[in-house]
Order: sequence, then structure tokens, then C-alpha cells
Amino acid sequence: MKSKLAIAAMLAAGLALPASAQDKIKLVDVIELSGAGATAGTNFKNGADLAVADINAKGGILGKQVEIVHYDSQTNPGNTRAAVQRGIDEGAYAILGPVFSGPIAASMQISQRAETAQIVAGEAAGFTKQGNPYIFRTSLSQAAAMPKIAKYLKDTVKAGSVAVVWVNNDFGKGGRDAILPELEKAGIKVAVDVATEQGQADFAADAIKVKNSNADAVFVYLNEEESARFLRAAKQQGITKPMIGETTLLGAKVLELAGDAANGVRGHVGLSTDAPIPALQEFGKRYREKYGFASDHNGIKGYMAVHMVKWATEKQKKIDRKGLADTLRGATIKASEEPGILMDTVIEQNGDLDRESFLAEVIDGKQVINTTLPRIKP
Amino acid sequence: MAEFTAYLIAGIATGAIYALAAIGFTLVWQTSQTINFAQGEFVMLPAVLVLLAVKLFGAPLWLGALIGIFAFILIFGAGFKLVVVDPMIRHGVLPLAIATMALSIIMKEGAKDGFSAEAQNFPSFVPTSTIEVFGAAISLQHLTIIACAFAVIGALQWFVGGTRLGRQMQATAQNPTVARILGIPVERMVLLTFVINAALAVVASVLISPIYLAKFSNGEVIGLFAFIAAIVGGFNQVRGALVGGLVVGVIDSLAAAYISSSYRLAVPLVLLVVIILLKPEGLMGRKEERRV
Amino acid sequence: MSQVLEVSNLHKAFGGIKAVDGVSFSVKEGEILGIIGPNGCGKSTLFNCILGQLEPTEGAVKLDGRDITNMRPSALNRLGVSRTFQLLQVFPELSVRENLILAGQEHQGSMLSRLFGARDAGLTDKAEQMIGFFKLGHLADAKAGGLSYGQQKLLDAAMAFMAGPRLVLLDEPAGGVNLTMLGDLKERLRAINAEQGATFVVIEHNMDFVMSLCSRVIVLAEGKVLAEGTPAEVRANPAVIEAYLGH
Amino acid sequence: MSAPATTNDLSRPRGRALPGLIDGTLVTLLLGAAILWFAPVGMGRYGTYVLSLWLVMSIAVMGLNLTLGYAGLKSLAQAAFMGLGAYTTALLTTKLGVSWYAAFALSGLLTFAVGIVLGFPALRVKAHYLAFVTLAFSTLIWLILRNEQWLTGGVFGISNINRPDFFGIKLFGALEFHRFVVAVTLILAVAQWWLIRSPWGRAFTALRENPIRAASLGIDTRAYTLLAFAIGSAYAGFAGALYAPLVEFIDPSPFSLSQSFFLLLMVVAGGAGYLLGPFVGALLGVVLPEWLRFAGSLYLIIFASIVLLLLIACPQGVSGLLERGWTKLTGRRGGTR
Repeated sequence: MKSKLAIAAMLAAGLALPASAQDKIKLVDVIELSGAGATAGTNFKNGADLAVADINAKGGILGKQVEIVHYDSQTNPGNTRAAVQRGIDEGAYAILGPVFSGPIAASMQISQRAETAQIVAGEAAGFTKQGNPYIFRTSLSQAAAMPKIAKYLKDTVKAGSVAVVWVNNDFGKGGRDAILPELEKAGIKVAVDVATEQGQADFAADAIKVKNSNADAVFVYLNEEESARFLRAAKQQGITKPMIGETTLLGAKVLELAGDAANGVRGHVGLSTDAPIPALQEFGKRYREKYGFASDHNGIKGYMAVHMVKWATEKQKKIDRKGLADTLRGATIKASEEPGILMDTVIEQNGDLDRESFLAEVIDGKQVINTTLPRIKP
Repeated sequence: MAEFTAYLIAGIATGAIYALAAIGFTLVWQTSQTINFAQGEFVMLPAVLVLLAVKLFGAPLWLGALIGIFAFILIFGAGFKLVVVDPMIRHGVLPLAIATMALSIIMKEGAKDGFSAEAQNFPSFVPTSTIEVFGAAISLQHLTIIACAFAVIGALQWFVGGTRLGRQMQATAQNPTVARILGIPVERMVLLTFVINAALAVVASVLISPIYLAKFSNGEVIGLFAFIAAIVGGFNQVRGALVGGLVVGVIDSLAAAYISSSYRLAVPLVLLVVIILLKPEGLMGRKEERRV
Repeated sequence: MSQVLEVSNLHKAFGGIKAVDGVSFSVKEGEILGIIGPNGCGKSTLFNCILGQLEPTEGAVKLDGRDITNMRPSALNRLGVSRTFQLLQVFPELSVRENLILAGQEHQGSMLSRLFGARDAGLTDKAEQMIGFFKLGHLADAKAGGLSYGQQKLLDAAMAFMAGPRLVLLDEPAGGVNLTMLGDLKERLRAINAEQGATFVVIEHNMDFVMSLCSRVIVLAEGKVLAEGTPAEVRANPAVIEAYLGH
Repeated sequence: MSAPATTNDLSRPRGRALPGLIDGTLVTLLLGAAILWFAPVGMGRYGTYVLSLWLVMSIAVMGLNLTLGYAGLKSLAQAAFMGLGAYTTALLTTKLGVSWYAAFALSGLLTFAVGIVLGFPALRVKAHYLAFVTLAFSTLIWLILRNEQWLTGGVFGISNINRPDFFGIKLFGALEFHRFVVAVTLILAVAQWWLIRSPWGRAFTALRENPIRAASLGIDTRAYTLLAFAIGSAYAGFAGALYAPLVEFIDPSPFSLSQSFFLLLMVVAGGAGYLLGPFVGALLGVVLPEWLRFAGSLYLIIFASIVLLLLIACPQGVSGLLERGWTKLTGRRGGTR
């Protein structure tokens, strides 16, 4: 068969890379546009697009326009690796994304080898602990957020025992593994430890299990739709104990989907378009206008990630790939210097972030921020 | 005991949902001896189409529902049969089964790209309030689904056994060659089955979506459980879907309660394997003779 | 002469319908036995029960005195029992030669030798011989699916003889075959019977074919043996005339 | 009553016109390997990586092609078998320091054995029960990979999987490892080529086309079906053993049920029952999305639509289309129906 020859020729043609335009700053966003992470990925992509549009409208970075391309990671480590490699080969100035920790773990060596900054949306604790100097977060890690939750449960909710409901993926498992030791330290008993599936539709049995545990409070650590479904099931089963969550549970999407069932939900919020910070609210408004739905925290992360690149590039006053990572490492980005960062952000040496966060409660279907928590290392 | 009852009732409510989705598996199996791997997506899509119609045309909900449902039955009842099943069935059942896998990807990704990657609320036609049964809470929505599952199966049994059209349809399912000789319009009967299948998917979708939300990926879970339910109950019997659905729902609920919750999903699957080993035709199924 | 096949009191019911209702007969070595009967009298079901294709409800089948009831068809074949089917059953995508090699290969060597050994399992010569014998010479490399119906029927029969069977059960070998080919087929069957001493059981509709080929005939009606004897005896039996030939 | 022959028309075996030891398929394989050996020069790491990924997936698809295309069995667990192979190799090489070659062999052996154990009860009943059993198996394996964190790293996976040496030559670089993948793929493809043209291959074809007739010719349908499935599964194990060091990281997600479906679609797209079909199918499944990056997530719809259209128009897949075209072009006609 001659087809093989033809295929090889086609391959060579198809996989050869287009010459990158030197007059633009190229960002490659490797993100979950299909598969399990599609919801989070779509938000991140939109946020990043919005940021690029904003920056270009104001004349770009150092006078150069920003170009962003989005490559679907398919929520699959192998494909993510291919996409990141492609981005690197195409001369990406920085890699943005992905969100899920598996794809991050599979691709972060690639950007490390190329000495290119990779600004990810993952919250799992592990990947900043591997000594990779090119990986950066856009939000607090679970290791940073969970102590705040434990403290909140102990001091404010005054719970002696907690039911922990988590989704059994890297996000949920990471969160659960991070909070259990914190609860133990705070002297709070885990009444029941409920694992649920990603994409699970029916939470009746889980809600009954939680109800029967008679815990003083329920800590819910699920993805958006699952959070909403759980809250509804909990309401149906007549659970009256306080529902405590971290960021996602109080997110706009959950509130929209859960309706009444979300009222009274409380917890810690890392990023929110409802935070008492005008820039965040303004972002939320413009995002909703452009895409027709409310941004979750991943949308904010996408917006911030692009602005982290902008800030560092303007700071080093040149387009230097390696320098970008060096500049970001250990930096403090103030919203007064770079409004697009939305909140003052401290980047630690390992790529973790430290910044203010919030305690919030859902009242009448709206997220109400009642306390702003200071940075961990003020 | 009250605890057990609560799990049992929750399981039955969930099982009715699986049953409703599983009926389609048995229908398509009987007429075309194939497995519709897109069955979950068939249940996912009508709700999405309804919401899409509302969004696109700015139509009120009732009109959106009409447009969405009509479009779905047209495309995935009649269209599916004419465009996918007909040209393929002459190649045997294997290509058709695989074609439905491709179709499921198209439906799923189409719903995502054409509508939304995010879950959406779907309005309930039934009040969302709950009532107490034997000390366990159950919502009117779930009760409606249970009632509908029984009603649909009952109606189908009556239709197939008690009406001329239904008997013709059954004759077609059992032996198309003989049916054709008897003057039954076989083609039209097969078409009818697929339209009924699509209509049932609509019923399931409209009832399930207020609880499960409308989302492109919902078909995966619903499809998997409905598939297990159909095998457990018996692929070649419509009432097998009901029994299978309820059994799987209850077992799943009890597994969540009493077995490590990270292996909850394994329990219905193990049940499936046990059924295949011990009673391959399913709990309610007819034993099929080896054919020569 | 010894009994090759013994069928005793075989029953097969589908639901309430008794397709085979207590059939007993035996076949002697080297014999050509014909089984006739009207449509739906249970001939094919009887075959399928003997050959392990269907599970008999009751009764036993013995080959050379050994119980083979419910033995799997492939195992049965390796004991030297071969068959053809009522409907055409060649492998249309394989060539005539490949069809014949396939029909014999499982009788050659072990599983492993069939994987690592010769591609034709050493059967090319035998296949060529069979092709010549059944006058398919010019078609050896053609795909079986492209042959005429009669040619396929010959191939079908040829495949049944590839492994040099002891007992061959032929299900309507003459169905749909034109007269010239019918003569050929009969002649080939007789020759194999004479040369190899193979034993035959033939189900057939074509009375002339059966009467001229077989040494003994059994008449089935409604799942039961109605009559048994030489072709001449059967032809003269009033019950047979009534049930079958009368039509 | 359906006709006794299983009317599985998915695939037609290739014409067997060339009787000698060397035929067109073998020549194509050797030539293709030579081209792929040199192809990545100047292609960059990304292109090289995609080519390697393509070949690795081709091995898995090749295995499924044996199961589906030659033996007519639906297996919904090919990705799970690939996962078994990948995790076996990753664990043996990273945790126990076993050489990659031993791990590769063990991965194949394990998946073969599991295939036998799984296929035996299913095929006892009826061929399509294999689909049900493998569906359950696929999800169970995925659950174990995810839940048993002490062994498999759970949702966080296993990272830093080393690439093997070849007689002292380190294969860390993209190009070196690519060439290694080319060599392994060639060996496995030639092995399958041999298998298909042995009497086993003839028996596989026979039991797909007409299992009842095959049985009446002494072909032990149960044994051959089981072997086809087990060998097909072992190919997935081999593919997994290459996938782990290629990506240098594994977690449960690429071995889920939906990936098994995807592999099935690749078999059909390429042309089930054609020895070279899997390469075309994996090309459509792995490389096409890279070409369609500009289309974002739409590529999945495009891929699935291609498969659907192929199934409607030409169930023999792209290979079948090419063959049809070739026949038209040369005016040669086989004795087709």
C-alpha cells in the first residue's frame, strides 16, 4: 500500500510548525476543553481571553500585542504533554493551564526543561512541592486554604464533629487529604468520611449517610454541579446542620443551580466575583456580559494568569522567557501597580501564592462576604 | 430500621430513573438486536434542546419545550433510524453498535459546544416538595418518576399485547421475515419502535433533568446505570428494565451506605458479572435458544 | 458390519412443540442412509441434536459405541464426524483453496504447530486433490463468494471431506443444484463412499436423489419415525404415500 | 429467524493473492518503519512526541483489531488493559527497579492471562456477553487504579517514570525514544502479520464470518475466540508498557471506559480486519486532533462524524475505501459479492 508513504508525507507537513510571529507575544493556554475538566477549563479559557482582549485594547505588553492560543488537554495527561510540548516548540512565551493536577504533573517537566513559566489553575497541594522552579499557581493551594477552614469550623461554627463529603478526583481527594490532619489538630472529630464520584447524579444515599452521622457540621468539597446536587439532596433529607465549604461550594454556579438549598451555606472563599473588591466585581460583571454566565474562580484565575505575565514582563522590561519565571518567583504583585491582578498577590519561591481570602455566607441566594481574612504570612 | 428504609426508598426513587432510561435499551435491542451506546445521551439531550430552543428563539418555556421535543423525536427517532440504522443494519449489528458510540460522542460534544459546558437548571413540572413515607423523605419529583416508570412499562405491555399495531410490532421484533410474509409493514414497525424510543427518552429527560440538572455529560452516568439495569433485568424484556432499574438503584443506595463509598460503583458492576455468570438472560429475560 | 451411529429415543421440544419425538435409528459402517419427510417434520432439528448444535430434551447419541450426546460440534468433528448445512455455508471471503485448507487444518498437528508451522498446515496437496476431485480446478484461487450456487454447493460438500471423516451428515445437499451438477455430486459421493468407506446420512427433499443414492431410507413425520427400509420398501409403504409422497 | 451466518460485515480480510513469505503488507510495514525512523528529524520535540504517541496507540488499536476485526468480538476494556500494562511497567520500573524489558514482557503476560480469565466465563455464554463483562471490568480496573493509592498513587498518579536503555544507549531524548518505539512497534506488527497469515488467522476469520460452520469443521471456536481476545489484550498491555515511559507520568484518566470506546472507534475508522488499519485509525484518533487544534474541542465531533460517515458509507473504514479506490484504479476485481 502506498498510503503509508502518503501518510508520512502528510505527517511531516501537518506536524511542521508554523513560523511564530515575532512581533507578538505568544501565550499558549493548554486547558481542559473536553473530558471531565471541561467546565473548569472553559471558565479559565474565557477569563484568559478576556484578559488578552483587555491588554491588547490598551496597547499590549511593552507595545506588543498578545496572542493566545488554546489547546485542548482533553483532561488527559498524554495529550496535555503533547500540547505543552507543542506550545514550547512554537516558542510560547509562557504556558497557561491546565487545571487538573494529573495533566499538570504530566506536563510540568516539559516547561521546566524549556525554562518556561507554566501558570496553572490547579489547587492540589503536591505539584509545588517537587522543586520545579517554573510552576506557578493562580490561587491558594489546598494546603493553604484548609487550615483556614479548620479554624473556622472550630472558632466560628464551634463544631465538635464534622461530616466530610468529597469528590473522589485529584481535586477532592487532595482537599480531603489536606483537611483531615487540620481537623485533627483542631480537635474536631470526623463523624463520617463520604467519597463521591465525579459526575455523580444522585446524592440521596450520601445525604442520608451524612444525616445519620449526626455531625455538628458538614464540610462539602465537591465540583460545581455535584455541590448543587448534594445541597438539594441534603435539603430533601432534612439536614439542618451548617454546610461548610471552600470556594466552590459558595460559587455563583452552585448558587444558581442549588437555588433555595444553598441558603445558609457558609465557608471560606479564595476567589470570588462577589468579594468586596471592586476590581473583582467589575471583572465578574464584564465576564457575565461577554459569556452570558457567571464566572467561577477558574475564570478569575485565567484573567489573573495573563496579568501575571503582563506584570512580570513590564517589570523586567524585556521579553525574556526565562527571566519571566525568575521575575515571578518571590514577587509581590500589587493591584495598585497592575489592576489586572485584581488582588494583591504574593508569589512564593515554590510557586505557591499567598493573598487575602474571605469568609462568606449565602443569604437569599447571594454570596455575602462577611470577613476578609489576612494573608497567611502578612 | 428507619435508616434502612430511608436508603431503600432513596434507592427505589433512583432506580425508577434508571428504569426509565433502560427501557430504550430493551426496545432497540428487540427490534435491531443491537446495543444503543448513545442511550444515555438520548436521555440527556431533550432537556438541553428545550433549553437551547428557549435561549435561541427567546421562546417561552412551553414553546421551547415543544420545539425541543419535536426536534428531538424527529432527529433521533425517525432520523436516527433512517440515516444511521437503515444503511448500517445490512452490514450486521456490530457496526451499528459502534456507530452508536460515535453518535454518543457527537451528541455529547454537540450539546457542550452548541449549548453549554456547564450544568443548567431545568424547570420541574412537579412541585419540589417532599413527603414522608415510612419515616423517610421522598420528593414528589421522585414519586412522579416511579409512577411514570410503572405507567410507561404498563402502557407498553398493553400496547404490545393488546393492540393490533402493538402485536404487529412484536411480530416484527421476533421474526421480521415471517412478519413481512404476513403482510406487516416491517419497515414502518421498526420506525415506530425508534420513534417510541425517542419519545420515552424525552419523558425520561423531562422528568430527570430537574433533579440531575441539564448537562452534556449526564448521559455517561445515566447510560452506564441504565445499561447495567437492562442487563440485570433482561435485555429482551421491556419489564426487565423496570426490575433491573429498581434492583440496581436499591443496591447502589445500600452500597453507598454500608460499603466503602469509594468502591460504591463497583457493587452494581459486580452484580452485573454475577448475573451474567448465573443467569445470563437476566432476572426477567427469556432464555434464547442456541440457533443454527 | 458395526454400528457407526446409534440414536436412541431422541426428543427435542421447543416450548410445547415437540420437534423430535422419540426418534431411534442406527447407521452401519459404509452405509448411505437417507432421511426424508415433509417440511417441518424435524429433520434438521434431528441433525442439530445429533451434532451438538442443539441440546436434546431427552435421549442419547452414540458414535462407535461412545456416548456423544451434547458434545460440542468442534470436538465431534475432530472425532471424525463431518457435516454440511441446509443453507450454504462456505466462507465467502476466502478462496476455494483456503476454504478447503481451513476445513482440514484443525486435524493437523497441535495448536502451537499451527501458529508457528506452515501456513497451509501441509494441506495444499490434499486441497488440490479435492479441488480436482470435485472439478473446481479452474476456480482454486477465486473467492468462494464469487462462485455460482452449484459450485458453492460442491465446495461445501468438498469441505466436509477434507479431514477424511468416518461419518458425514449432509443436510439437503441437492437443494438448488441443477441437474448436471446433481449427477456430478451423486457420483462424487458414491465414489467417496466406495473408496474411503465413509458412512453417510443424507437429509433430502429430492426424492430421486435419495432413492438412487441411499441404501436405506427413514421417513420422519411429525417428529416420529414413520417408516424405515430400502428405497423400494419405503416407496411402497402406504403410510408414507399418505403422509408424504401423496402430496 | 436470522440467517445462520453472523452477518458481520465490518471487515473483509485482505486478499491473499501473494502466497510467498513476503507480501505487500510486510513490505509496507518495513518501508513505513524506515520512514518513521527518519521522519522526526527536524520535526521538533512536539512532532516527534506525537508520532511516538501515534505508534503507541496503534499498538493498542492493533490488539483490538485482532479482537474485533479478525475475531468479531466487542471488547470494551482495551484502555483498561492498556492501563494494566502501563501501571505494571511503571510500578516495576520505578518501585522495584526491574528492567524495562522484563516489565514489558510481564505487562504482556499479565494482560494475556487476565484476558483468558475474563474471556472464559463470558464467552461460555455468548459472544456479545464479552462486551458486558469487559464493560464491568473496565470500570472496576479504573476504580482500583484510582482507589488503591498506596500502590498506584491514586488520583495523583505515578510520575518520573524512566525511559529504558538500549544496550547502554540512553533513550531519554525524544528522538532516541521515538526510534525505540518504532522498533518495538515494527516487531509487534510483524508478529501480528505472521499470526494473521498462519492457520490461526484463517481460523479467526472463519469464526468471525460463520462460527457455527467453523465449529462444524473442528475449529474450537471457544479456544480461538479466547486466544484472539487474550492476544489482543496483551497488545494493549504492550502499548501501556510503552505509554508509561513515553509520557513519563500516568494516572487513571487515559484508561477509562470512554477511552476504550475511543479505541474501538479507531479500529473501525482505520478499517477493522486490515492489518494496516490500526495505523490509519490511530492516525485519525491521535494525530488528527493535533492537526485540528485550531478547532478546539470540535475535533471530537469531527472525528466521531468521520467514523459515523465511514460506517454508513464504507464499513471497512479508510483501508476499505483505499482498497476500493485501488480496485477501481487498476480495474482489478476480486471475486466479491
